Amino acid sequence: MTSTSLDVAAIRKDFPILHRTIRDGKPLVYLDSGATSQRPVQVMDAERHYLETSNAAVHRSSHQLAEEANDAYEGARAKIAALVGVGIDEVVFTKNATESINLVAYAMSNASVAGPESERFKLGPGDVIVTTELEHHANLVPWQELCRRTGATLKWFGVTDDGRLDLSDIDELITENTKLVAFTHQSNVTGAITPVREIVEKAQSVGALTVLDACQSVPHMPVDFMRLGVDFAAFSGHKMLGPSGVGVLYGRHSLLAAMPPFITGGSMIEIVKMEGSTYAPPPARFEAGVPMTSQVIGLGAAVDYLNALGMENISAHEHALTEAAIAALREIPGVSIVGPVDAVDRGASVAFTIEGIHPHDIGQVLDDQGVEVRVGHHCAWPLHRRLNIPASVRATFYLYNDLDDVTALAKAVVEAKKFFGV
Amino acid sequence: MTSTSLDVAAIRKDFPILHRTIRDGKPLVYLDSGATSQRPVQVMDAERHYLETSNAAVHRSSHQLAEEANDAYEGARAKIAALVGVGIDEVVFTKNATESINLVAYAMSNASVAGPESERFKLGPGDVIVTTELEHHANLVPWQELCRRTGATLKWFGVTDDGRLDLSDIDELITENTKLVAFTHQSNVTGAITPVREIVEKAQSVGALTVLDACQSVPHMPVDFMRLGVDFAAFSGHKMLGPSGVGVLYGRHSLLAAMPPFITGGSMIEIVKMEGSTYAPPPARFEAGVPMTSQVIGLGAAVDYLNALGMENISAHEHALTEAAIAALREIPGVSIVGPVDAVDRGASVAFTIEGIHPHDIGQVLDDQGVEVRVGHHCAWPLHRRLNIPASVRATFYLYNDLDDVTALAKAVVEAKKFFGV
Amino acid sequence: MRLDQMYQEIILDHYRNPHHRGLREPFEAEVHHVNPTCGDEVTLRVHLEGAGPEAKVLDVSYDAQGCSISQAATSVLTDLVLNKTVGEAFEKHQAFLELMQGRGQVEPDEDVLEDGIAFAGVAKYPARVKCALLGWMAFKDAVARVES
Amino acid sequence: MRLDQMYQEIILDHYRNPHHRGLREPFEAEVHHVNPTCGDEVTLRVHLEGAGPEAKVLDVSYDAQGCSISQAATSVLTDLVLNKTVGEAFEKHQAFLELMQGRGQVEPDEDVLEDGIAFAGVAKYPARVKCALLGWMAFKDAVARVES
Ligand SMILES: Cc1ncc(COP(=O)(O)O)c(C=O)c1O
Ligand SMILES: Cc1ncc(COP(=O)(O)O)c(C=O)c1O
Repeated sequence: MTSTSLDVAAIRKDFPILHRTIRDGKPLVYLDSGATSQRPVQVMDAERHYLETSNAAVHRSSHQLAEEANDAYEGARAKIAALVGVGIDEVVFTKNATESINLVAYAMSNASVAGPESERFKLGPGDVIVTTELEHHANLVPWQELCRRTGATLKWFGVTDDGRLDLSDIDELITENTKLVAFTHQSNVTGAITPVREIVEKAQSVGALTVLDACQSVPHMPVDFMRLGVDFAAFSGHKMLGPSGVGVLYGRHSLLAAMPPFITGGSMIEIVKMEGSTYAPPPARFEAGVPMTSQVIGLGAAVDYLNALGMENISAHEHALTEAAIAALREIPGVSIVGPVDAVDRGASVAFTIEGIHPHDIGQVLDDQGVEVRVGHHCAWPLHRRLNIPASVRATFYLYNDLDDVTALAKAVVEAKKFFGV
Repeated sequence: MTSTSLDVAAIRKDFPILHRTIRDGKPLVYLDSGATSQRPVQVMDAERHYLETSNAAVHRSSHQLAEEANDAYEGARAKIAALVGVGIDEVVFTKNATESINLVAYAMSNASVAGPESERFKLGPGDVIVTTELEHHANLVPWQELCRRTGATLKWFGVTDDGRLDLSDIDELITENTKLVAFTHQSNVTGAITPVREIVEKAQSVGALTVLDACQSVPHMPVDFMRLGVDFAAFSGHKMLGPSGVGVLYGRHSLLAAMPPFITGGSMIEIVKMEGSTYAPPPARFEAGVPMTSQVIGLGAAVDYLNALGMENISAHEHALTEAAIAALREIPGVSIVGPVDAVDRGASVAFTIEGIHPHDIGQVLDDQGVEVRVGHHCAWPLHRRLNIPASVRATFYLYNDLDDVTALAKAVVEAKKFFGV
Repeated sequence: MRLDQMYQEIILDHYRNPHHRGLREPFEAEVHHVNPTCGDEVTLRVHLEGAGPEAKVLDVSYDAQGCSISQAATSVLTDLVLNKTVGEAFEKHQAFLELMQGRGQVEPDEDVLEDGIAFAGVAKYPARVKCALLGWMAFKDAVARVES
Repeated sequence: MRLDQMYQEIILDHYRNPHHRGLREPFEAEVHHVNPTCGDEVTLRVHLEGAGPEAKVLDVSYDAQGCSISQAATSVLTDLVLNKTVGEAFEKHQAFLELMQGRGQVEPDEDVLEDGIAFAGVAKYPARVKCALLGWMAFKDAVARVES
């Protein structure tokens, strides 16, 4: 069965792992791309080609290999910047989105021991950081820790019963005291897409910085950070067909240029003396040490792959699968969707519970049928607490999934109910 | 010409890049492994095999793919721990050695806002951190910044004229006020190997922590952190045949267990509430976010490769090359070795200058002949300042180099002198 | 179906009708343990008489939330340790731990583990081993706290 | 030998006998620039008369340490901008920048760049482009400081 704007059968040929089987010979139905995506041969080949022909330490050596390595590395940076509509010097490479967010949080605490040039980033008692109750831990815990380090206060937006952000108290939360607002572009559980512009406009009106967790948006839809107007944004390569071990931080150039460094060491310095050091301009300032070179190049190839399919097409395809999955699951008695039940402003994460069966047990029965979903709180524990569920089952769809996968999911859920007699 | 204990001709077959040419068809003579090593097919194949069969998010999902991914990831941790003689739970994965060192530095500043359980790591005015003048920037700048954050004072060991650590004032430097001593196992410029036990014993006698930069030792010789007695040690995968984007921090278990986290987010938590969070035991506490999964697995394969050759054999092989290189270069008038001219307690980094030619220009002529060396200050600017040279040329040898490479180096140096008429 | 090896009837019975559930008085120590990857939680109390390995386990009471495996394992635990000495209880803990970490290669001893042998199939699923151990880890921790 | 394209005689001459070297008075701004990857350094002073694009460059004096390419490029720079207006000097800077970033694809205009055309071969070695630009970036920065 084909579904929509993508030729999934052709796409699946690029992903060797999708042709393996699970447990006793069940075909793999991979519905855990929200945790990590699979990698097409094009991405693996790009890394390997680099390693077999040009591998060298970038930004350090100056022989021919290093020249070629630099070109490959910086060429990938340009592709990634273009994908999200920002300047080349506004893209910083990290190991994952978690590090990207921590980078901003630590730079802000470092600002308090830096000179007046870092004034913009200083925090102290009385200052407020705002986040939300549906964040991934990666966009919550770093801000808790930043508050602990600086004495600032953490506040947060609540969540509606269907798992969307509740912005009704935006005027109380984002005030003159608010220094930073950190929020996700799309929930990794409920799939709810945030009205980014509304929050950004409010934040800008009080001079607060904005940090967007774009982990679940950049891989799945066209995203333009410049148009969204956010100051910082974070995403991970491994969720968008790229290698593990590489993440991205977007930062508005004027901010990166004024921000103190986070991780320090080689390649991020200007002058080093025993008595003290000065730092290079961005993005180098934030890329200490030998970077994840082949991984950045692999991510560049992933961007090529996504662009060839078209982010609009990917998004439309996932939209169709989401609608189908929600419809199929809602037909099964006892199943509750965790999140919006319409597919409006909603991405391809479909979380649910089944009356009378613990999510962990559901996951086990699904796995036994080859259907690989994630169970637990998906690193969004406060959201689960808010919705009064200890855990949930989460199916996430990507460009290599099709309507057959939706059917397999629904069938496996029915099987789980049968197995546990509910 | 074969040299010593390794069958280099056979080894070179495993490294496809070594068979390419440079500039106008010159065979590649890769003498920049001190910056980054090349990767054997075994390592690339291990990563690819994982990606094509078991790729999943480790420590998160619980389906069969994730089970297999976990086993591969944790299996690699066990291999790496065994290589350096430490416990499995004492190995933390980072993106590179630079992050490993920063992890300790930031955990120490975080200790000052944590509870009494972190007392051991607190720093303030009056406390002293000791490092050395021959450190790589990665083991210097993070301590400068830590001092800036906490008000502690940075002091350092000086360097002798032949590029070894000068420990004559050890009793003045390491005193009751000293909280931490950070030093390299082997200089990445002069190749000098540090008498680790002497420093560790002194540090232990005053209760100071020790951090060993093992970037240039672990890839090249047998190293046992437990026997050396250091508290922490850092090294990078990409310098030991492994992938870029993965580094290691060794930490004594009792210390890791008491140390506050650095990067925070998913997978490093115990309980997360909006009001505050608690943290998992090590090593998970220090591995926030989806890790560099395939890279860790690749590093495990690199350890297998090294073990199959034998670290003793690798070390003996490099020793022979170092002796030959120093001898060959010293025969050329105008060449000065930067570092010890004997090969005692000295690794395979051979840095030098040529009277009347700037290192950058030497490097260019060498590159033109296919000889890839590094020029500049090699991220050890204070050392160069101390030795009164603006920069140097550095040839570094590894298990795939042989005496032919030494000959090619010497020949290219003679050529450079001819080209510039000195 | 391989699933049946994991979800043996004994396990499902304990899950549906957990033994000794609830939080009771008196107790000398109460601990709260979680499985951070899935959010399973247990609050567990122990009531001991005496000290050292000869102390007697007079009560283990608990309140828990989690999957069938973690619930059933805690229920089985109470059957195994109640009215035993701490030394005996720890022996059973050790045997259960070995079984669970054995990847399905360890043959359980019914004399020692009683209903616990039903968990042999769970040991083949590494991701679920933590579920089965949640209550046991809490028990061990609680006893250690009484003693310290 | 491709090397000869980079190390043209003009470059080696400027390297061996740099023009206008040394730090002189008077000057309105002094800057210190480094190339952090290799440690090359230049301290550079400018002495201007007037303001804006019509200001005249009366002196550029410098003290530098570095490779033949960075030394020669700074020497050529002084020849090109001395006694020109700031506007003219910036045009030459722009032309030199385009040449250097052209990867060997840009045809230099000898009327504008004079001895600077010798650097066309350097543009094929991206790692050396920074060397050639070190003095030029310092000059631009110094002029900007006078004006601010
Ligand atoms: C001695 C030494 N320490 C630290 C480093 C930093 O390693 P990395 O850049 O992989 O973090 C290096 C290499 O660059 C090194 O040679
Ligand atoms: C919404 C969201 N934010 C942050 C993260 C953290 O990404 P990573 O683990 O790659 O750092 C994830 C995924 O794990 C996510 O889904």
